[in-house]
Amino acid sequence: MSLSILLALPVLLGLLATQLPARQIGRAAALLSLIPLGIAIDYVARFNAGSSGLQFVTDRLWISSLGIHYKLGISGLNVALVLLTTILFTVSLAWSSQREIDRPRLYYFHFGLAQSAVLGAFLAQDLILFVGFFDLMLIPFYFLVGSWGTGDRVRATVKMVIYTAVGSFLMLAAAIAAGVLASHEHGTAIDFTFTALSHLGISRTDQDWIFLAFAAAFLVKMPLAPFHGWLADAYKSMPIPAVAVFSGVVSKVAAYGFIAIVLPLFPQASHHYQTLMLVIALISVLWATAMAFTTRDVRLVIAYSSVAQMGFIVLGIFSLKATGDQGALLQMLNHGIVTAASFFIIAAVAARVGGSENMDDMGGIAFRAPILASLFLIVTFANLAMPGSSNFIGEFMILLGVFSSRMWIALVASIAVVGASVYALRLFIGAMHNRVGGGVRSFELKRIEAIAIVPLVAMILVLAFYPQFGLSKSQASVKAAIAPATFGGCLNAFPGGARPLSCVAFAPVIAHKTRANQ
Amino acid sequence: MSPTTWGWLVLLFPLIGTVSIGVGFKRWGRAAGVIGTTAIALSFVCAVGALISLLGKPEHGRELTSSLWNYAASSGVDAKLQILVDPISVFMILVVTGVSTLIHLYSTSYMKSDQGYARYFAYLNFFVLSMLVLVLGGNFVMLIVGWAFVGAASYLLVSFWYRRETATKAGIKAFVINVLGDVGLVLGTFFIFRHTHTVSFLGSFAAAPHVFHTDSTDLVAGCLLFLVGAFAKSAQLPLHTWLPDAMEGPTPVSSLIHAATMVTAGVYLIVRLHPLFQLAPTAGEVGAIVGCATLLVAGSIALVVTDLKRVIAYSTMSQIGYMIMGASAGAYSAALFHLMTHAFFKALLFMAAGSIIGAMAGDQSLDRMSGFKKAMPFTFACFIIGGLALSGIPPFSGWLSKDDIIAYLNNRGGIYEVLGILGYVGALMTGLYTFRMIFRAFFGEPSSEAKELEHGHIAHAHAPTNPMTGELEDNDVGFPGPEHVIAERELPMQVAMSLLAALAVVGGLFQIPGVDHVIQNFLSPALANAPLAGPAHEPSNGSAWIGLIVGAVIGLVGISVAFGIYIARPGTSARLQARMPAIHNFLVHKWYFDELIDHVVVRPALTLGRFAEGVLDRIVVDDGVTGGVSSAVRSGGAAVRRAQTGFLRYYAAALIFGLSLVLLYFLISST
Amino acid sequence: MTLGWYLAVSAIIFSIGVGGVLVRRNPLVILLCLELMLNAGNLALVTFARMHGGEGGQIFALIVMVVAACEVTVGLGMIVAISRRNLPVDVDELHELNG
Amino acid sequence: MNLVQLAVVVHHLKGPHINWAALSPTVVLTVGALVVLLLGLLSSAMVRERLVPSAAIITLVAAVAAEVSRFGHPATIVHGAMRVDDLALIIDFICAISAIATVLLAWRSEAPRTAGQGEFHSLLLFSVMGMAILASAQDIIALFVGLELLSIPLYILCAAEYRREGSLESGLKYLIIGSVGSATLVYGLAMIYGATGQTGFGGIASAISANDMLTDPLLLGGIALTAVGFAFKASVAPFHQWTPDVYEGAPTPVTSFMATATKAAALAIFLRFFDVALISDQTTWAPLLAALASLTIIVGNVGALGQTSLKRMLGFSGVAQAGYMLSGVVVGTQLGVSATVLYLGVYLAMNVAAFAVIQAHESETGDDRIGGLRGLGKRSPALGASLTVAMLGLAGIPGTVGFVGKFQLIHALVDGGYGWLAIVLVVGAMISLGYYLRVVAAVWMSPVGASAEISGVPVPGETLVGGLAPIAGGSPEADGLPYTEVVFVAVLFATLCIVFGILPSPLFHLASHAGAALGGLF
Repeated sequence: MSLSILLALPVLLGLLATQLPARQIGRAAALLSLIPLGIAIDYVARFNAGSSGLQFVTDRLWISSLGIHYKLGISGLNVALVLLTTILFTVSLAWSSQREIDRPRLYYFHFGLAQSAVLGAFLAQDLILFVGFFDLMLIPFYFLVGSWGTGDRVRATVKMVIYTAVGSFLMLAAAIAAGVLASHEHGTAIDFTFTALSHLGISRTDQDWIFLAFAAAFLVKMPLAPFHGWLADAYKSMPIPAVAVFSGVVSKVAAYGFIAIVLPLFPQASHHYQTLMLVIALISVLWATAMAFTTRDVRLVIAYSSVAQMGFIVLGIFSLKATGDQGALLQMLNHGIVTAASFFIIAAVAARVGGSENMDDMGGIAFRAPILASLFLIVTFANLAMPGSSNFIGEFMILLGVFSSRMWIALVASIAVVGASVYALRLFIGAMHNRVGGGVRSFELKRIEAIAIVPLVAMILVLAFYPQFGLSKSQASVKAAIAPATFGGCLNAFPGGARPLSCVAFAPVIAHKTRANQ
Repeated sequence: MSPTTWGWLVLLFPLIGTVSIGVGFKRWGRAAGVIGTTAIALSFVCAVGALISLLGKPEHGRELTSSLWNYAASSGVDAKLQILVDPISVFMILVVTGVSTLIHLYSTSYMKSDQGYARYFAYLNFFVLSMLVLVLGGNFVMLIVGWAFVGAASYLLVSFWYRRETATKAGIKAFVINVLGDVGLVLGTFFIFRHTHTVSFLGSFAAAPHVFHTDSTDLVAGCLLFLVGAFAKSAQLPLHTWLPDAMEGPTPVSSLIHAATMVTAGVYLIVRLHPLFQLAPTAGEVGAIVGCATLLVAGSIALVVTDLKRVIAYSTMSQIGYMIMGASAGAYSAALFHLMTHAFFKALLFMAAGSIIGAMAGDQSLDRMSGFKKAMPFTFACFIIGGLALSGIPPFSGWLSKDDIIAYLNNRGGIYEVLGILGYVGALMTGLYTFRMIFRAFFGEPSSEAKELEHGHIAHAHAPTNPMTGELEDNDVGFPGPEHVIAERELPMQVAMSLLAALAVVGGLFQIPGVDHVIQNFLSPALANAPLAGPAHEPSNGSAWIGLIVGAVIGLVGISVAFGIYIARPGTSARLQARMPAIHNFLVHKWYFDELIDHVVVRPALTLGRFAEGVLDRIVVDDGVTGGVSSAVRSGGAAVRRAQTGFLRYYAAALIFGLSLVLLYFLISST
Repeated sequence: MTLGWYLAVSAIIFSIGVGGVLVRRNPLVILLCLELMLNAGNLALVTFARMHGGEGGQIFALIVMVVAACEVTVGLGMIVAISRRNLPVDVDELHELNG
Repeated sequence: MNLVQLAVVVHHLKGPHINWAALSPTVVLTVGALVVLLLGLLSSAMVRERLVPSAAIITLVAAVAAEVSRFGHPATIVHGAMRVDDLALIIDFICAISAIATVLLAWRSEAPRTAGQGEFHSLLLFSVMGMAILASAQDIIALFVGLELLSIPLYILCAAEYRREGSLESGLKYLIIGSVGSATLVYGLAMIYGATGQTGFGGIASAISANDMLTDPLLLGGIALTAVGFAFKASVAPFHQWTPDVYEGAPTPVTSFMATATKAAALAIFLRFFDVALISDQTTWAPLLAALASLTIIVGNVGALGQTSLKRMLGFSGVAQAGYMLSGVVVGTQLGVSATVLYLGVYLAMNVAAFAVIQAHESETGDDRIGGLRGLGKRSPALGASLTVAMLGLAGIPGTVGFVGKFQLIHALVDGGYGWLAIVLVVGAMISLGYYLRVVAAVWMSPVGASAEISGVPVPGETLVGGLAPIAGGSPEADGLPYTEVVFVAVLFATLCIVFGILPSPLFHLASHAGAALGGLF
């Protein structure tokens, strides 16, 4: 079975569902989305964790004159994320299917398109293909926010799109440059596939600006402070299912891009900018944490907490250590599930406060809704990465990775872990405990809420007992992906034996690193 | 069955209890208490099973590990779902499960009128499970997991009556400080892992002597970070402020978590990691000094606090100070011995206090209690036994265990001797505040509640109020329960208390210098490769006995002073306060630790948050970057549109102008 | 007399035309000025043709004349249409398409 | 013997050999234009309303057929004055398609009725012929003829609705400014001729390189004036100012034609003249054109930001796009040429789709304000979706041809060592999102029910088949608008935008042919 099927199904099913009468679209879309989910599970099951290479590859020349391939594949880097994508979309569709939605046809079509785009971005093994899907992801969310959002939705959505486009258009230019320059320097035919590009080195100077362009795109997309200007407005006005998938998987695409593209393709630049990236990540971790325990808006608390989490993920990635990067991948999975669950729970809470998302109106909801409270509690503990949750293992390995490459950054970052416990618990208490708030009309968890929240919490619990699930698959691929960057792009980077001159400058670094890794 | 199998069973039952109560909380009703108690009781039985099968093994074969599956085993990290069964952990699980069983039993009556009954037992079972994970965990990750779980359980139970702002505040305070401890543990693990490349205990212990030389930087850093964890959990300076607030929880909770088990985890941690601390004497000294400081500070505060439960809480702090001091110094068996006896008599004291509070209709203030001796004989008896044990009066258990520690310190010599002598000062204060409490609560003119009770019915507050703030409870949710209970009328409470009382009396007999060394011998296999625990440092029986006698005398002195102040010459305390108000204030404000932390940590954090929101986000990001760029572009657009006047001749002019520019360019480039 | 003078003249005529287009407001006059510009071009072309002795420039000049005629015709047509609609025959009055 | 000699003489008297096949497109257009003009004289309204446009379309289709048949057989004709190669043919093709679309848009519009069907359509055809000549010009005379033959009919077409003041104004403005432009051009060409003594491009090129006059002031002055003349036609800043006014004032079908076909022709001549005749002087003119290109990109994009009139906004966006395409000329490589040509093609598809929607909307509601689009998505999903695709395409979103076009341009720029220009292009694209998305937002994201008060038409239950027509290939009949042919054009071209956005290989193939046509480049 070819990956193209998995890639195309969501949007096709979306179209199919839209042909039904408006009443049944929602249910149909939710049920049909189980098919891609099943396929994804099947891939995960058949995935061979041992090998570091691509599996289930589909490779077809797309634009022959430019060497652009339509190449999809699953490796240890994206296998878990593909599964996560299908899961979150299914859950979000289930949540939507329980509610009245204006213009349902367009709504579900855009959801299908979004899922296909995200899957495409994860599966793409060709630089241009990736960039294409990466930008394409914007469109459905542009519509979802603009047409089904709340508040000043049009302004918010335009702001979001332009903000993210700034980065991703630069990335487009950089991506093309990467292919062209590589072919120029090595006199080979132009070819944009990851494998080809990772074997052809690009000169340091070019790598630098290309790296920065990619970094800009990814940092805005995640986002990390101070590139998060669009975050608050967009998250505030997104419909809940959209925001769940957006912060659940769309932000992960950017982080995935760092591991799967930037590190292996621009190793020397990654090595060169390691400290810069670590510092940015550190700043945004602290910044977002501070924001999260100041704001009174429950949705923003989750939003900023996910900014902090993305910061941790970037820390892990640019530790350039296997532990750190594996932790980052695991954390992407965990955070995707946890943040989606959080947003759904926030929606459930808001439903008990007459739609308000202000912490001041809340309180004392737990008594009439003990089950909701318990689920919220589990999610909260997972969100603050309490040991025993899979998130903790993620953070543990991230920090361990950073610790072994830049000790002080790890020590400072660990402050944020304490901060996380403050804002997460403050959120839980503010909503569930204390005196009953003014507008609170509490009631027990309803089916229409449970349908989305319960599966996610179940997954959190399962992962808590067996985080190894997320780790075992990625080990081999991660080692292969970061090896070049770890050694300044001079070891294992050029199997052909062709090594750019700049590597001479790295000789001491290599020696040092290798000693450090003994 | 092998000890490890028993160990897994010990974990299994509380898990079953938690899940079954949690899932069926609507169905069980009162049965929840029974389920919970049985689960823990079975777990205790299994602990005994583990003890027996462990004793069946040869001395050298008493450190067994067993793992279920890989928890996080990838790229160097080797965390398994693993338990380590050795004398230390078995000793701990015995104490934990034993005391927990009794306190569950006590709770079945104490909480019976509370709406959150099932929730309470779910939490309590969860706590026991966490504590057992903590002590049985076979590697650092498992330890940290248990460590954090007990913190969570403690949070849940402290803010159990979550309609009380005070309770939720106390809960979050406790949790956050505990998370700080977790972080310490994690970072400490990093420092060790960096050199040993394994997270398993036995692995690191085996590797430690080869990869670390004595007092090597990373090792000391790691051990100090472990100590941070220990201090946070065991309420040592300066991370102790959460413990008194934690008294917001139901009294049985205070008795189980904040006296008997959880707060002693720090001691267990040091003992568990003794192979590392052996190599880092500096860290050991730090720990000992902090412990000593804590026991003095806490003791001094306990002298003036007027809230019954908080007095006991501070005394707990100070007793744990002894243990930390001992453990850091190397008196492992003594520390664990005191841990056990302390669990007995402190749990007992809290239970008795709970009974009095019941009689006071929820009021905890010593100022309002007096003369309960006649009304509550059983409670009184228990309180006396607990008090004597706490003050270290022969032949009660506290006497033998505490002075065991001090004797070791004096024998160790050097700085430790100083600490030992300060320990005696602490002992003096212990006797003083313990009996201040007893004399004020039970002697003197019976208070109205006492009188009412003598006439056979328990006092009832007109309206339920929060004892701390006095604000009215909105207990439409029905907790804390409307009725109050006292030990005199509740069989389960009496059973639990009398058993603990018996243990508090005889608990010391396990280890009498020159007579028997049950605990020491039992632990010795685990401490085999710890020079500090070796006979070289153990005090000789003679010196030990001298220590015991001195301790006993000091305890008695303390008690008699208390007698003088509160019975013989009433009003002395008032005079003392009048004479030295500064000191009194200082103590009443608990050495201003809360204020300190508030100014040093909390406010800066909030300021930072406001700064991030107000300045960084609003001004820099929104207005500066976003606004700046967009307004620049917009003004550019406006300029272009203004140029678009619509006047034809203007366009022609522009065309000619542009033309001349282009011409100019070419003419310049032509030369 | 060298060819330079012819070029100078044509340049001057061209400039006159440009100036006229810029300063005059009556479309008719502007058309005349455009004629001047084109014819300046013609003059230059013929001169160069003479210089190089080829016939290309002269052919070009002829064609330019034709084109000039066409443009003027179209222009006049529009001016007629404008005045038919009683709009002022003044290019400065036509500026409502702007911004 | 004499007979033999006579025969020989007669043989020699044969007129010049004419390559009819290569000339066929021009011939077809001429004939068609004349026929249409005559048909227009017939009195019967039916004939005029139906037959004339059909005749025009048939002519154009015939021309297209001729062009297609000639593809791959480059030929130099008319004594080397014209060269009908793949580049020329592709440009002709683009212009013809644009003209067909224009005829369809004009089918029931005001302009041809006012101006007279015959005149309107024959002028259109003549203009197309002018473009054909311009695109294949190899000689400054042919160049000038083509340019004027292209422009003069357009002056008239702009003023076609001469009862509307705006139309007149735009016509006159275009005429006068345009004439200034052509006068400049003439003078420039004269100077080049003077410097080189050649009229043929090849001759000019060889003359320049032969007697090394790279810095000859006369030549450079000529280049300057010529560049300005072309820049004016292609509406390159700072010679762009007529564009928005004329686009706004002219009848929408004509605007659509100007926006796509004129630009194609103008850039074609840019390519031919600079990348063939003046290629050896590239080091001199390339920096200037690069500067102009970046200026154009910025000015066009920021100018479009605050616009309220949709046509005017598209005018400014057209300016910006001209800047993009000019950068393809700058690099002066085959890749650059193919990139420019490719972009011309995709630009055609996107703009025609957009203008078709405007035409339909205008004829329904009578205004082209962006605000007026409120609820279009609900009222007629087909139009809404088409406009959306067009806008996203112009913004260069992947999945549309716009992305492909930008991709190839950036590729050419990076490849030709103009990385910074690529960045400028990208920045321009970012800014452009600011106004394209405003349109999309107006179409779909208006508050529910807003559509009703904008136009009296009752809101039909949205039909997703139509709503997703570009993706689902649904039919325009799905919604009840009367302007079927216009909706058809919109949907057709929007669909093309998506199809070629996903499968762009054929476009790249054709474009590379066009690039190869200019053999001198590498």
